[in-house]
Amino acid sequence: MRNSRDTKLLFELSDKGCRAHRLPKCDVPERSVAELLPNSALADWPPALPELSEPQVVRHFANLSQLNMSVDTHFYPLGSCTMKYNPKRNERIARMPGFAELHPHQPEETLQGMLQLLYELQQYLQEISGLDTCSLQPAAGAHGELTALLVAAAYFRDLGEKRTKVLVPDSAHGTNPASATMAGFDSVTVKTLPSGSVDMDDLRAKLDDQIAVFMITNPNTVGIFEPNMSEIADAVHARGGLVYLDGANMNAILGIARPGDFGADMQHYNPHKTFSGPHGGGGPGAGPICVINKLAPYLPTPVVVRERSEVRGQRSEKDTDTSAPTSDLRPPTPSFRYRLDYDRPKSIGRVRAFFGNTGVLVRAYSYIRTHGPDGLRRVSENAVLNANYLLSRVKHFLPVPQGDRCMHEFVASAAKLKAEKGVSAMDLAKRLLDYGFHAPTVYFPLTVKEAIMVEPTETESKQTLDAFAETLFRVIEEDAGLLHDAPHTTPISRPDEVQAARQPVLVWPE
Amino acid sequence: MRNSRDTKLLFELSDKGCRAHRLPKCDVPERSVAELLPNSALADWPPALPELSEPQVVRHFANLSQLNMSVDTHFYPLGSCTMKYNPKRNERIARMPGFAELHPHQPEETLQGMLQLLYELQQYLQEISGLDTCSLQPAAGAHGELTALLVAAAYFRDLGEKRTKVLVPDSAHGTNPASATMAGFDSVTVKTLPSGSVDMDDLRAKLDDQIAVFMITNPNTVGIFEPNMSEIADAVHARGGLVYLDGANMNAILGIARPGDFGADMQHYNPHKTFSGPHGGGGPGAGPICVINKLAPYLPTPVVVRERSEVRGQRSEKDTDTSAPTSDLRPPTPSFRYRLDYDRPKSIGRVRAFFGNTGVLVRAYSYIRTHGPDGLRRVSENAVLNANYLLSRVKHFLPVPQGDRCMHEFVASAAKLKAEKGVSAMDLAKRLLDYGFHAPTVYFPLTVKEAIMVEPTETESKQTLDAFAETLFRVIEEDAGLLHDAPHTTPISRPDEVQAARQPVLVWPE
Amino acid sequence: MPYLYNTAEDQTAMLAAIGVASLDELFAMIPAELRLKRELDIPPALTEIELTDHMTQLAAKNAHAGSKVCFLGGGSYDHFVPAVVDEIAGRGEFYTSYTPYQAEVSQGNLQVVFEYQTLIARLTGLDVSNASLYDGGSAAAEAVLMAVSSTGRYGKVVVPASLHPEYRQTIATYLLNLGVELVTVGTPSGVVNPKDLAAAVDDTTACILIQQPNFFGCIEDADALAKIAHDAGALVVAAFDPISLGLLKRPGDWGADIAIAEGHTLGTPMQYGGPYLGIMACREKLVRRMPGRIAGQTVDRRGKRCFVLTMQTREQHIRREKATSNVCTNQGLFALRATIYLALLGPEGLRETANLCLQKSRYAAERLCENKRFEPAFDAPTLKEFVIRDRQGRVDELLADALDAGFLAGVPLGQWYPELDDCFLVAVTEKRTKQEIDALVHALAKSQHPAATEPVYAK
Amino acid sequence: MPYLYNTAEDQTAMLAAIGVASLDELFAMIPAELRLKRELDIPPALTEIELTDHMTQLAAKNAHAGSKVCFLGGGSYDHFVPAVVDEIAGRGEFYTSYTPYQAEVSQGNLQVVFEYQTLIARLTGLDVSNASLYDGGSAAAEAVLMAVSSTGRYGKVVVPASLHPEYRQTIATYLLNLGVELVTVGTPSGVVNPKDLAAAVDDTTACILIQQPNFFGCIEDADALAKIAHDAGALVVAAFDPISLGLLKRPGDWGADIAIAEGHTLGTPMQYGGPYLGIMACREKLVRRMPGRIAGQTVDRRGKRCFVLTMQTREQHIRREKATSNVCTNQGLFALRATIYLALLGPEGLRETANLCLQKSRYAAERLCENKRFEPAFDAPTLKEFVIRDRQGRVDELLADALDAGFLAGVPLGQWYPELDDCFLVAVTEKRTKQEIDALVHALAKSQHPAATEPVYAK
Ligand SMILES: Cc1ncc(COP(=O)(O)O)c(C=O)c1O
Ligand SMILES: Cc1ncc(COP(=O)(O)O)c(C=O)c1O
Repeated sequence: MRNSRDTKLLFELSDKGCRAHRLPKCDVPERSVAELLPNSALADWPPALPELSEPQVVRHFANLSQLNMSVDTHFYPLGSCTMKYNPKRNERIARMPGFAELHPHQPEETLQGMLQLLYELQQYLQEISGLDTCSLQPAAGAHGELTALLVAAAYFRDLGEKRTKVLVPDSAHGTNPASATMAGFDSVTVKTLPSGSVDMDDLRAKLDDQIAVFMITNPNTVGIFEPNMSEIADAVHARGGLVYLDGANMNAILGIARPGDFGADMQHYNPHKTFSGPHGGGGPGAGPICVINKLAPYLPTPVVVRERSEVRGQRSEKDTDTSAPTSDLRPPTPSFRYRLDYDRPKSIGRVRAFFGNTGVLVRAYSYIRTHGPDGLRRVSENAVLNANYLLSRVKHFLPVPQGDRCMHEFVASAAKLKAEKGVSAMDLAKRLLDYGFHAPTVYFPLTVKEAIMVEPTETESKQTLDAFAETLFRVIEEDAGLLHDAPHTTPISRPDEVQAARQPVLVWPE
Repeated sequence: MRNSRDTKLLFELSDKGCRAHRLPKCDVPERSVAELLPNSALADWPPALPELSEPQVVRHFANLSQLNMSVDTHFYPLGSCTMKYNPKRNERIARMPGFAELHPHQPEETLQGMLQLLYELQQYLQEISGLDTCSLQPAAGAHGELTALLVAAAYFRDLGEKRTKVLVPDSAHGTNPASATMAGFDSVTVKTLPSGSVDMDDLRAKLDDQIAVFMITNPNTVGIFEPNMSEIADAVHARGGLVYLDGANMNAILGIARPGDFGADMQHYNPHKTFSGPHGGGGPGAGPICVINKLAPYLPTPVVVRERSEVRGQRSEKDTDTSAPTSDLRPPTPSFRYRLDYDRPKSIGRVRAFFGNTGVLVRAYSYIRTHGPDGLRRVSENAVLNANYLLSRVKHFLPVPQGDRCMHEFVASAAKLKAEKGVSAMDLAKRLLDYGFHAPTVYFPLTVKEAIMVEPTETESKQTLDAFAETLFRVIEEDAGLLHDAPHTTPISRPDEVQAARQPVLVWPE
Repeated sequence: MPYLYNTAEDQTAMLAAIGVASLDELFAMIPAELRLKRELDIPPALTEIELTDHMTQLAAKNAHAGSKVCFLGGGSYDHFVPAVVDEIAGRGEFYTSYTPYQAEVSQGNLQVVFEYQTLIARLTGLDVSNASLYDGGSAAAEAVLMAVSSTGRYGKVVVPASLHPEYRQTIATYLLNLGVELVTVGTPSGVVNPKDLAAAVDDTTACILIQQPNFFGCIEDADALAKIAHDAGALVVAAFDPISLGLLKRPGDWGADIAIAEGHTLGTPMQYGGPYLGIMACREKLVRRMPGRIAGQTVDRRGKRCFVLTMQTREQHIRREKATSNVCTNQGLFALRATIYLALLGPEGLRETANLCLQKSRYAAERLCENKRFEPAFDAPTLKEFVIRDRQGRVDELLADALDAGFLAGVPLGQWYPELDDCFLVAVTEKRTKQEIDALVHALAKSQHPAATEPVYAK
Repeated sequence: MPYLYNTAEDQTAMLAAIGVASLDELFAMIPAELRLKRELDIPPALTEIELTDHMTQLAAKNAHAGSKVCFLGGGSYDHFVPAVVDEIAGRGEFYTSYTPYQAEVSQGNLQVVFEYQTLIARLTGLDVSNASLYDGGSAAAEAVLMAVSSTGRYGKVVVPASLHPEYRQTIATYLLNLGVELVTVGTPSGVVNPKDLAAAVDDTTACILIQQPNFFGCIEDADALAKIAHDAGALVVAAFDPISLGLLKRPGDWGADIAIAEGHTLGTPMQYGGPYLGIMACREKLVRRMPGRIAGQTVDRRGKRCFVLTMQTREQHIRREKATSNVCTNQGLFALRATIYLALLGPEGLRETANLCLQKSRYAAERLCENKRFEPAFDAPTLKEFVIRDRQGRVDELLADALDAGFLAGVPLGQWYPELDDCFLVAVTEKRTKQEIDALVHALAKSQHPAATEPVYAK
């Protein structure tokens, strides 16, 4: 039922003179543009956009959408990406005009509902991380990493300490070292063992007074909880360094363990993973960060603060302490007023325009309120249960170097298969597509050969996991040739990436 | 990318203990059900509904949806169904709480916006049909037919005339004779000529004083405008009968010709065809009817009337005349008040509960307001242009008995093909599916052998029509065997309908 | 026109291909004297921005269940619609497709209909369901016609006054020219008295129609009433509220041969009374008399399970004047919504929803009647709605005051039942909170008018 | 939990298969002393009904562009979003998919990115675009870093005061630890004086960043400014408003080497400032320095045209610390919305939208300044927004009164520009009507306070 006519490029479908969106007649006295604007600033012709009718536009994109796999349609065990179900109720809520149609420069009096939501979300994230203060400004996880490292830099500058190094395990996500560089640090790689845990000898060897931050992903990217977490934190702190936690894997430990309790001084969240924000085919995300008190002064501005104040406008005793005891989280009474605090002299400033990726934060808030304390814990319990169950089924036919247990995800290796049968992790991934499963993440982390990183998430059923395991087994048994040419049933198969990179065609010629 | 696991039946996917929708705790003092309701009325066990999680429900239906062709995804030239584009703006508007969350028993003061819309829609439909008064109550075209015939019956009863016959051309849609029977009339079939026009001799032969109503579809079901329309109307009127126009084909004559001007006394509309209401995979529709003044008193109650009244509530000079001169259509001033008029002693009463299929009527109103007088005319011009263009291309390889011209649709015949090559209209229809086109209507009207009824609508492009014509040509050239087994690329092919009817399985066993 | 594709160039090319000189010439087959010589007299076109603006203003002139607290019932209810229902039913592949005539490219819709039929059969305790009818009212009328034709009894049809009055009116209209008498049995006590029914039913009676819970929200003694009809050889038609089946005995279990319902309560918003969902189920032996479409399971040429429209020999497009009904377009989109809704709730969800309606409405009734001004109009137990008598007989005043206080407080019954013009119907769904109910009680208590001190108006 | 699938039975079976006795045992690898011994201190779970209720109440505590007439600008604007954009972007296959790593099952997303890149290239008059960045502010910072690294000039970056102040702050933060100086050129006249810029630019300057139209809505003499930079061997970064390109010269045509923009105006609602769309395009020669994802066209093994993510050797997951940027998740959903939006408008639609903003905003400015109390703060021509000086210097009072009258009337500039604390910024989009503008003028005229009779405050 594929419709290849309407999925031609917009530019191929364009038909001169077509027009979907029409605008009202000008209802004010109209003057010639030349009269209103300097000629030198004006374009000679309008931009060369395609010309289409509304039905054509709808049919084009509706058909394109069916060329995607998605969480709504397929099991999507993409490791490190936490492709959990995106609740429809949150989409409906985020569309409410009272959230969707707010202008970022509206006066605070007109934003009390939104500011209350953001204030409470700050509190929740602090409580879940076990850290003291929160900034909701960063736009994604990597942006949170950068922001936190800039905060650390400002902190050390303030202390008058010149620290140049950020230590990053070789199993870390690429954004970690990249963020370190952007923040002006030298990124130093620390080895990890096959189990994925940090090589303590290598760490000790590289720890010195130049260390600013140690960035650790825990649970780490092979899906185990760092066994030497406390030791690592102590060692880093002993050198005056800070411990940064990459929170991409928080889905494994909600209400189970808190980064602040196991030695982290700062962390980011990926609400688009842990708190079910839809990934949108490549964003949006958000990257709120939480930090310990001594780093709070350096957070970006503004942060949301709450004041006790009876009369609107009237001057009122301020409480800049955004880390109010969380027992304070009872539904706030009308006697509170919410403000944006810009008055933070030591702040690093801004990492973007406007408050933050609020739309994503509204969904995160809804998600947390939907689950409550017990629910969040059960999310992690089931994420870990699903991953271990799948591991227990897969390990019999696909080696899992890290061993028999994992947290929310595990990394299998096709190295043996490659050696014996010439079938790579990529071949397996591609063949799974034929069976209606999205592929796991492959070739990450770089520390595992022919890595196949599987994260089922808690929103999948045992039935689905069983079907996936059986399919994987079946695929491994299949003829190698079949796998090399896989997939066979998808709209396209094995695009030529070399050509794409060698002779890049990045736009459609006019 | 098909996912056959999640399209198993809900009952097969059900997993005891699963639960998607949870309800709030009871916040009032709760008592045992047995205490509140008589035991004899209570069920022993809850109904055997399937048990599923929310992600499973979403994935099930999302995948099922992709097994449908639809206007949003495919060209859908289903004759007599006017499968035009369904504007998204109308969907957004119909979802506004001010329309979607109205209770049918709300007091009129709280419904002035809705009543104004409905009043104005009555006016528009009267103007477009050239008839005097409108009822928005019927739920679909067939329901409109029934309602109008009941109105006719009440009219004749009032006149003290006993008329038992409703004449229906053999090319008419099945709902026409069926409605006649339901209204208590004898349905008498009138022959049509190969051209689709009424056989005047047969008509005269059957016209007598027993005739209550002559039901005519014009433009008729082979897509031509009845050449003897005036003669027919005069003949029927001469016998004291009424002329009913089946308005399913209004898309051909908006602003071009008006049924009231060419002899109709009553008509229904199919807003889900002509005015772009989405078909919903089998409804909803609506079936508003317009009638001449002498039939107005018999229309269902209520109708919307407008009153001039300054002060709310205050008694005010009434104007029951719902057929106010349409020049009265300027945006109404606050000095109008809209009321539901139930005080219609001669009315046939009700044909359903509540006002009508308002949601569909809101879309029809939006559609008419979007187009205006010029736009509606252009809708019909382009519907007829597209049909004639396609006819001009198709007739060279597929005979079109009616000749070289049509209105909004035409009926080709595969009879010759059947005789020569053993390829039926059904075979062609099925094979078209393989090329990503929905099939035309086949085997209707019954008067054309191996009928293939094509209605492209105005919202399709020349490019699409060309592609369709070329595909049809190609298909006709293809090997007969290939066509007999077609379709080959769809999820299923050639279901066994005989078995379905002989050993009906209409529900999934518990 | 945003929805027209053809450009001026296209049009010229197409006219040439057709062999006509102008668009006008295309309409040559319409006799000139029958053509409209002027423009239609309707308002000028609006762009999407203007239209959205205009419709927003119209919508703003209506109060609605989102802007007032809604306690209105009487056949339409402010139940909650989960977001999943809107999202799925909003997929173009569902809402822009036609009735599934081409099974190969309609398996989505066809399977949904089959799932829907199964859910309705399980809900009602009957053997089969059709794919939907227009609404509860016309479904009631179709059920009566079905009973008449299948019993061959053209004498009369018996319904109680406790049946939804608009359903009764609809049945009356459908029977108008068929020579079948519609007999209404009074229900002064709010429920049918078996004796009164027995007196009305005889061997010319095609069927009785019992609504459970009835229009007043009261529970009828359904089993007893069904027995009376069956003993007289009449069929039993049940009108039910799907939500109530989370607690109540299924129609099929108390003797219904045909069950119909207004199904909008299963995931479709109130939208001022339509489009809604006409539900109909019946016993196996009646299925060939059933109106409307039916989907069935079969296999395709490769032996794969699939679904098709079946038993079409009942339908108008085959049988024409001999069809069981004239219904063609039905309410497919709302059958889909009901299917999604029931899949989300499951047995427990439906039970809890029904129970919340029961608990909250009974709480509301008691709290209201703590006010001496009010009393329950009837003694019979109720489930989701109930009738309150204003002993001051100032219902309109009262409801107007409540409206000003922010409540759609109830439906006045005088419009259908002159003898109940001092009564109004109050419905309480799972969406209403204790806070809202208490506030309503408070608001109604505050409605005081000078004349309110008059002696209590006597009945 | 509605989103958890596994039933108690499933869990038991799974634990057994794993070989652990309890869920708790699954967490054995977390040292006991690091585990949380209590429940999280967050509010209890809410059902969908309760959550929807709660969020509706929170939303009701906000005024918004639907409840007040919005004249706010300054980087975010109340442009119209056609319904088609919401409907298509609301399809699960788009919004619940990940970055298109598996090209075979992501051709929908990949083709959209390719179409988006082409549209942006055509809009900007530059050779290539990436797949999106976070927002306009961070895109500006990334552009500056890109200029620094590609010129190898670590001396300074020059921006005017007429650049969006939050963009300037963002750039400052990004440059904090890189030893590159950020020089700001004053713009007392509301636009950059070429002399002042020339004085600031030298051969250590990596780039200048010119916003066109600038933060005050004024049109800069972009060609002249670009020439100054190029003569000094610096790159030119343009910050543009996509809507303005319906009328204005494309950045590539006035000399920009890199162009960035806030793209929410292309079909994404204001949603309190994010998530938005960071647009970035550049000249061919700079593409290997460009941050973010890029899609390219290629063929599959059967020779069929298709699209893939390409030039990934720039990116963090390959180059790690040597990557051009750390960006990973970007704003794909809004690149999709922008693509749909531009496909709907076409060249004419974009031109008309820009022209309506121009005509209506200029009308508003004139009408406002008929009131002696107000005057334009700058002489330079404006396109969509403009700065008004309140000669009574009571901006906060004025805007508060306007709010009470139902208007979000303007953005006070004092918060960023102390010298402009008697000024506010007013934006007028295609959505605003003459009626609304006239009403605003009227409302501002009505704002009178006793002290308002004071002598006109001197500058
Ligand atoms: C382990 C890890 N760290 C960091 C990131 C970066 O987060 P984002 O993509 O939100 O910038 C990711 C996302 O893929 C990740 O998996
Ligand atoms: C010619 C004609 N008449 C009547 C009808 C019945 O209209 P509806 O399906 O809305 O009841 C149709 C619909 O298919 C039709 O095509």
